[in-house]
Amino acid sequence: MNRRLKVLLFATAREAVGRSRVDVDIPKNGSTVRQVVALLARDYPRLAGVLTSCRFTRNGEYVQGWSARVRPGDEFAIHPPYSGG
Amino acid sequence: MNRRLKVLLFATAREAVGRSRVDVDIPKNGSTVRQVVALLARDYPRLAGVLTSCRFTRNGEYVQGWSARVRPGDEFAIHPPYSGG
Amino acid sequence: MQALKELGAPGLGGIVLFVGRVRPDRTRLGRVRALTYESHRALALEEFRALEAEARERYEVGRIVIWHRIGTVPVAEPSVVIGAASAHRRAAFDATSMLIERLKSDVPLWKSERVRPGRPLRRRPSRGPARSAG
Amino acid sequence: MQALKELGAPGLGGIVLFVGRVRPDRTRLGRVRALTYESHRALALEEFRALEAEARERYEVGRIVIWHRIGTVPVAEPSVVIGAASAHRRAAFDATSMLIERLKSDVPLWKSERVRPGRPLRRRPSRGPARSAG
Repeated sequence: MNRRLKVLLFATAREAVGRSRVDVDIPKNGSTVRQVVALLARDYPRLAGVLTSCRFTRNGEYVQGWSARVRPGDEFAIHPPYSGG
Repeated sequence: MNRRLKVLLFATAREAVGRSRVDVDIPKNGSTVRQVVALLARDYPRLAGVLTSCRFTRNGEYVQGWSARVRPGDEFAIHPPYSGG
Repeated sequence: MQALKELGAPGLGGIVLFVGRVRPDRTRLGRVRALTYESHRALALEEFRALEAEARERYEVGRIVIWHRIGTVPVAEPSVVIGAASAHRRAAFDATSMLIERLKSDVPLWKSERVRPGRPLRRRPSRGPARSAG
Repeated sequence: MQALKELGAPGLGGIVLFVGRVRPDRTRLGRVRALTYESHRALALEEFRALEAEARERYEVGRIVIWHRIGTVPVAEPSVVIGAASAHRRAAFDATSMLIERLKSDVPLWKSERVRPGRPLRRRPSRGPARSAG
């Protein structure tokens, strides 16, 4: 049973973690965004300050609210404020 | 004594006259724009309908009002509405 | 394109370019195949200088390009190119937009249409088996 | 330029192009010599499609180009090109302006600075007659 959540990190979030991808284990029936973010902030303390200004996506869709659910096998991404152009 | 006024014609004004330049004789102490325009409308009847929507320049400056004076040796130009771009 | 090179001064982050091209419009006389432009040359160049000065005064722009073809311009080719480079893109947009509007209203330039007369639609008299019309 | 060619559909009289280039800004760490861009690629392309659809819905535009470099872009080179072609120039200006604003706020793209560390200003110890500093 796959319980792995794939987390993509960009820009300052990537720099805070030192990698562009980490995998986190979550319960097989899923987890909330709030729980995933708390987990990441615990494991990567430098990420904590960055997370407050980030948007999140799940499988390529923006996540609405901290209570949204993610499930094993999902791709969860952390987007610091955009700065293209 | 030069009494020639050089008149440049553009676009529909040129087409009405069939030439891009005509010279008209004016009194040696000059003439008003009104008089010059009347002279041209008389000599080139097809020009008359065009003149009402035209701007005029004298030696590269826009002429303000029909009472402005032109003098022999001047370059007088007839500008139909602009349509560049 | 040459205009982009001329606008490419270091330090100017935003370049806005407007390119106006001859459209194959339909007219009463047929479809436009080219436009012919004429100008009161000395005065047009003077107006270009004045417009450039005004754009600089109103907007924080660096380089400016104003370019207009004279003579016959075939359909789909550019007749006018206007561009502005600035540190901040808003100024470049505003300056370019102002310059093309004012070029059309204030600069002694005139276009006239060169059209391809419409051919009447008719069948050729046919003999024998049907063939596609030429 | 490629973007101009792609915008060059017949019948579209006005083309507006925005080119954003890397500026040699000063930062606390020195002068920027390049920017490195990264993206959430699949999502960025999806946003490009959505922005293009929105521009078409809001403005009477024909062709649209949205292009952004990823990776390292040296100073003075373009990082982003946006363009719109339309029959009427106002729509092309509005669409291009909207697209660059929204690209900056809505598309998962990030820049990071690559700087040349500032060298401290100092005289070399001189011996003999004064020479210009290297």
